[in-house]
Amino acid sequence: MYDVVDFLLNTQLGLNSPDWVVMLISHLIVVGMLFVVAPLQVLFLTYYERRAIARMQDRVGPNRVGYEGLLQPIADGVKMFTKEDIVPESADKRVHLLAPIVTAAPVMYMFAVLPWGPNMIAVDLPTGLLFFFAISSISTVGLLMAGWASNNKFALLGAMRAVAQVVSYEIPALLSLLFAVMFAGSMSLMAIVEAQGGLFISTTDVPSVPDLGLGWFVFTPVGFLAFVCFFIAALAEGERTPFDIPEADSEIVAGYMTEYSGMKFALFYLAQYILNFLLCAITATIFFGGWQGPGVAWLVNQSLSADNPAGNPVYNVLAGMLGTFYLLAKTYTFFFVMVALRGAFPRLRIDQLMNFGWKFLIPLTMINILSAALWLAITRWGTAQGFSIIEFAGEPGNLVRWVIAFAVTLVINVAAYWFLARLNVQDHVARQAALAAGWLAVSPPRSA
Amino acid sequence: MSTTPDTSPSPRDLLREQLATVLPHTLVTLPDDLPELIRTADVIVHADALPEVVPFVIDQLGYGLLSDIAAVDYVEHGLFELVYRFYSIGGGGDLVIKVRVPREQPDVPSLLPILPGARLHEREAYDLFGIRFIGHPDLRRIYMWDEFEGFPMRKDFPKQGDNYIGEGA
Amino acid sequence: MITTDELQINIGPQHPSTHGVFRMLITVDGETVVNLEPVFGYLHRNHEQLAEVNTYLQNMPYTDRLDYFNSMANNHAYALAVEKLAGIEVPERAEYIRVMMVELTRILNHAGAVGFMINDMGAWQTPLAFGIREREKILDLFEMVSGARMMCNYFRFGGVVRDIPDEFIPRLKKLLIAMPAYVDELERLLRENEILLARSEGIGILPREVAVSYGVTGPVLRGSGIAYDIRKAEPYSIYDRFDFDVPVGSVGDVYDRFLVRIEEMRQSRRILEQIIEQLPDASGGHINPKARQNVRPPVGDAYARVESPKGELGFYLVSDGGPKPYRYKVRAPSFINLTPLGDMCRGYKVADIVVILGSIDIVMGEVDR
Amino acid sequence: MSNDTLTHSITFTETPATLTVVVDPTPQITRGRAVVVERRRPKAAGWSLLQGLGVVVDHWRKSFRKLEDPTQIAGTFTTEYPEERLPLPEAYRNMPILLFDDATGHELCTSCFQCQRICPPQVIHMTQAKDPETGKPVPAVSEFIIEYDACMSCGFCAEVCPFDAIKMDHNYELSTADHSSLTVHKAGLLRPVSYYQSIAPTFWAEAEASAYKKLEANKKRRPASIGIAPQMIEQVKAAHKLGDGQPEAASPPAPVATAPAPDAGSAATPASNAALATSEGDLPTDKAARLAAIRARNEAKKAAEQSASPAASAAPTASDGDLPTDKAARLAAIRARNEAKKAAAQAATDPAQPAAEGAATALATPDAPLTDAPPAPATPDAPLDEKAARLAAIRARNAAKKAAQAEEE
Repeated sequence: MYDVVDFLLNTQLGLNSPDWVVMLISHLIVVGMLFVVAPLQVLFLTYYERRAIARMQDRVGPNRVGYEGLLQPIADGVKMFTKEDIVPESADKRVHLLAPIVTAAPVMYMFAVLPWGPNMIAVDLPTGLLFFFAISSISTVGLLMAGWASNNKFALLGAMRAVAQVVSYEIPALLSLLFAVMFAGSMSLMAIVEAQGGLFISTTDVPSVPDLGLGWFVFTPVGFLAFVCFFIAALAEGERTPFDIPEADSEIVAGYMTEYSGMKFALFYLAQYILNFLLCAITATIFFGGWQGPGVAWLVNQSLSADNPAGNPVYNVLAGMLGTFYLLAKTYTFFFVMVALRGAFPRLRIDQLMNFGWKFLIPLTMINILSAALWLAITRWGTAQGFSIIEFAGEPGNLVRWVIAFAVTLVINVAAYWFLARLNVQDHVARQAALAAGWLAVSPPRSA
Repeated sequence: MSTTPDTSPSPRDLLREQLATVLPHTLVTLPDDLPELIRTADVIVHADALPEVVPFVIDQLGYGLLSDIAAVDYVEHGLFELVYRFYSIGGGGDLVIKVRVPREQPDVPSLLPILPGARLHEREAYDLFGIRFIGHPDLRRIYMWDEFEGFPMRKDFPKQGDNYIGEGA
Repeated sequence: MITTDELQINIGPQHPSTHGVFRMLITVDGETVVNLEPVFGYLHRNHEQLAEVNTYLQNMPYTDRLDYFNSMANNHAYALAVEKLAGIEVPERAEYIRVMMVELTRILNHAGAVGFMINDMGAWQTPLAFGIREREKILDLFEMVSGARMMCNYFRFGGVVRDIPDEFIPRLKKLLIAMPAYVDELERLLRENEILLARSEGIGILPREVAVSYGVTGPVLRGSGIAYDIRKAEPYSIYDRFDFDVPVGSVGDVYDRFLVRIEEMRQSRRILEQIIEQLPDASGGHINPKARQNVRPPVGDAYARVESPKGELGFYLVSDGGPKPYRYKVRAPSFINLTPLGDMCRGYKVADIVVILGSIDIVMGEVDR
Repeated sequence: MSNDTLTHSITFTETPATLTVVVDPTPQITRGRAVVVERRRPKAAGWSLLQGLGVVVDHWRKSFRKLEDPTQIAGTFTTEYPEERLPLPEAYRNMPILLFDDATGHELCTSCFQCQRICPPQVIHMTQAKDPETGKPVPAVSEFIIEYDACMSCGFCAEVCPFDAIKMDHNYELSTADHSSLTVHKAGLLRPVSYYQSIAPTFWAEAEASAYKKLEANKKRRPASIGIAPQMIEQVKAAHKLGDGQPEAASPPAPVATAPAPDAGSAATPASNAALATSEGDLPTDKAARLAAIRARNEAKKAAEQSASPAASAAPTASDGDLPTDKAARLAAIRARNEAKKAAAQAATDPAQPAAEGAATALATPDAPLTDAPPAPATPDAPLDEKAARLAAIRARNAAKKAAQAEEE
């Protein structure tokens, strides 16, 4: 964005303003765009979710306000902002006010590292991935503040559950993303997306075929297992069914949001939906190649850039648009899957959630890192790295090595999944039987 | 008099004959000049003999399901009647045991130690009729709020009727 | 030394998943429940006192309001009780129409009960929406016959208000074509669903040995493994002419009750098919002409009971010869099925309490009367 | 969890020798068997979750077209209420309405109080119309009130009405802002018969013949414009002006303008045919009967005064008349009847006898202290004193009711 602004100001208008002014303006524009995009995304997502889940239940969903209900989110927004903001009298006023702010603010930061299109990224941090997850854990503090401040039993229970859940699911989420860092060699999200160009066969260009941008990580067994684990962990982070325990309506009314109404409730709602959107976007970026897709690479080649001064600037814009379109399309499909999950599955209990997280996801993701390392070793190493036995398969990056790596990692991952699932099921059945036996001892002995 | 269709000895006669042999002291013989409303052919048992009769009915006769305890207020004759209705899981008709207690001090031994199923029946009978079940661990009102005085289903419970509505006008 | 004490939480009377105004006072140690005490009476309107002021016929519309989810079953029980008391016969066709309506109510009730229970587990209304859709089709049938969808007031002493219109049977046949598909789809969605298994297996267990002594009846008793169904144990009306099975659980937990209800929907469908085959023509009439509606039964008492979708629904009537019942008592299945709730919930988590209550399937109109 | 056999074994304590176990408590199932439900676990972990997801997405896909036929289990089944409406079956019942004949404007209702007696929540209140000149009650209703807010649309009134005058409407859009509009008076309840015919054709076809036969009988006994639906009165006048010249045979009965002459006639007819019934020969019974009637009328007037005063002080109950005034009215009627019987006994004429019993039983209906007026057209040939006594009683009660209503407004 810097060079675009610089080109406009200095060459077109000839203002030759100093460097820091251009930098400031470009950043302000980007921030402005993001602050417009985020709430719009939330509005659209609430509408999208209500329509999709209605369709799944043979209903129609909101179609009265505006054409086919498109103005419904605005109506909701107005209602939420105009509703009276009740603060319980025995609540801790300041903390009650701060909680939604501490929950919503970090979520906006996460937009900084999201790559929308070819070199369309707010801040290309070399440690983008780490920044993304570090910031998101601050909002958990906000949840606890909300639960504690509203001085309500249900809220307290909800907050405890929320913190336990989000913290314990950060570990599998991050572990499952390590493989991408290993594949792309850097934590910058831009690098990860660029590493997913080319064809899905060996992620390097086959001479005859142009770069179709389909080298997504998800087409490798390592990537696929990581995708499944990450998506489940993301569901837990975003408090979506089957993990929406913190605000489980049927048990503890609305969890930590019980004592909130009006504007503050809207902020919580906003934070939750933005977090869900970002988690879907990150899933798309890391596993499904973000803005990578057929045609983007070709457009980038034609576009004006440092090494191609003769390029036509129109292609820049076209590449950016196509890239953003691909990213949004992928994100909304993931959000559709989230909504379908919400429609189909009941909710897990808090202790089952913990068992599932610690005993199933974390071991699975660790094994996945092992298979990722094997994948790298087989496809890229040779005798130089002391891995001589792979030499018979030819030089790194060719098809044969890819096939061997695919087979090896597939076997490891499937075996791990099957073994851990069986272990967990036995553990669950044993625990249920013990509970039942325990109950029998308690019940009155009288036999009919 | 509930009529039982099948021709085999009806559970009522069976019960009367079994009780006569095993626990004769529990049976109550009714004088035959009772007013028509409270004349019945069902088995009537002394109130305090219940804790003996019920286990006998459940274990020996196999009628394990206590379906219903119905309290009836015969105000003109000054007595409450409790109708204990049992069913057997093997099927067939009901087996009825009636207990009559005077209206002034309606005390009946509770069945709770024997049958946990009687808990809510007894609390309802207490709440609506004021029949005290001795030995019931938490005999509290079940429908009305605790401070409510009086027992709503008794025939002599004052029914406000229309003037209550008209007070305001 | 850190000491933890128990927390007392009120679930209800105004709570999203207590099926009406029902309150549970639970003392909780962390998440596990130490003690649970049900509190009733929020919907008590002294239905029995009201019945003693009305004549026998005037009570019929009030019985719709007992278990307002299946009014036809309440009407049937009350009609049987008065007919037993006053000795009124019912023509053949009326018996078949009555059983047809009660079996349709059973399907409707179980579709709703399963939906509400899964809803309490957290599935956002999807199984409930499927259940409600099937329920709508049945309610249209009731509306065509009795004039109202939920408050049917369709039974009279000696028969039913009016005969079924001609387009009733074809529409019922169409509905029965959709019924197995709906039940199979519900099973495909939920039966082996790991999350549902995790939330319902081994939860809220009522062992077989103790079930009978608690006096529970209906799907709760059959879920615990005792095949006691009044339609088989003491066949009333014309239930001895139909072949159908009695589904029974083995462990007696929430999962068994869920499966029993789904299986019962299939059995009700079987009965309905047999009814359509055996339905006598209209020559016998839909009501006994001699049955005077302002009935004046002889002095005496009578108890008639029916296998309502929730359990044994019985009416105990004492008559003093006058036009109004001397004593009118309702044996409500939801009310008695709540007896073991306290013992069933001890030791489980807060999240399970709601599911256990859902599996017992209560309706407050019947519990509080 | 031992999964022992289905039979439910009960361990018996040792039973005394004489006693055999009466009923074996293991469930016997005939014509069917007890099926143990199968607790299946999924084959592969996670597979059933995907299946469930598949069902939901399948419904999403199919829901883009409407579900018309009950055999389908997928497809949108929402009806957009204000625009689309579900067709209501004929038997649908929401709130009761009164019917009046389109042509003549005559209401079918003859205020026989059957619906008021059967209504479980007692929401129907009505008073009988009276002939303006002679003050005698006429088989038509003057004031008919239904409290729509308390009515539960149970349909008993429509079932029990012998004249098919009250039927159940199909209108369910009844929400209003002001509560008082829910106490609907006669004008608001009346609908033409054609309207009911449109919403319930087969039901009306069955009931039409008897309804019109009874209406014709009642119309003859309704003087002037009594019993014509309020909204129809103008049309009837207009029709009368039009039809003034031609003497049509089926002209509406007694057009208002020329009503006085026939009125007197119709008013007189009950008296004359009553006289006819008691054969001319035994004059003394006639005189004694008339004497008894006058004495009964005075008592009734006295009873009316006392009851009028207590009625004012007694609570202004719902208009179905509170008990004390009613008792006084009945007392007067009984005393009148005894005298009539004594008079009839002396004359020992048989026609009076059956009539007396008829009137007696009608009067003595035990369960309805409230309304002692038997259906008006019954026993037209009751001897004069019988009718007078009853009319006196009714007049007393109406006076009491009017006093009560005056108190209410």
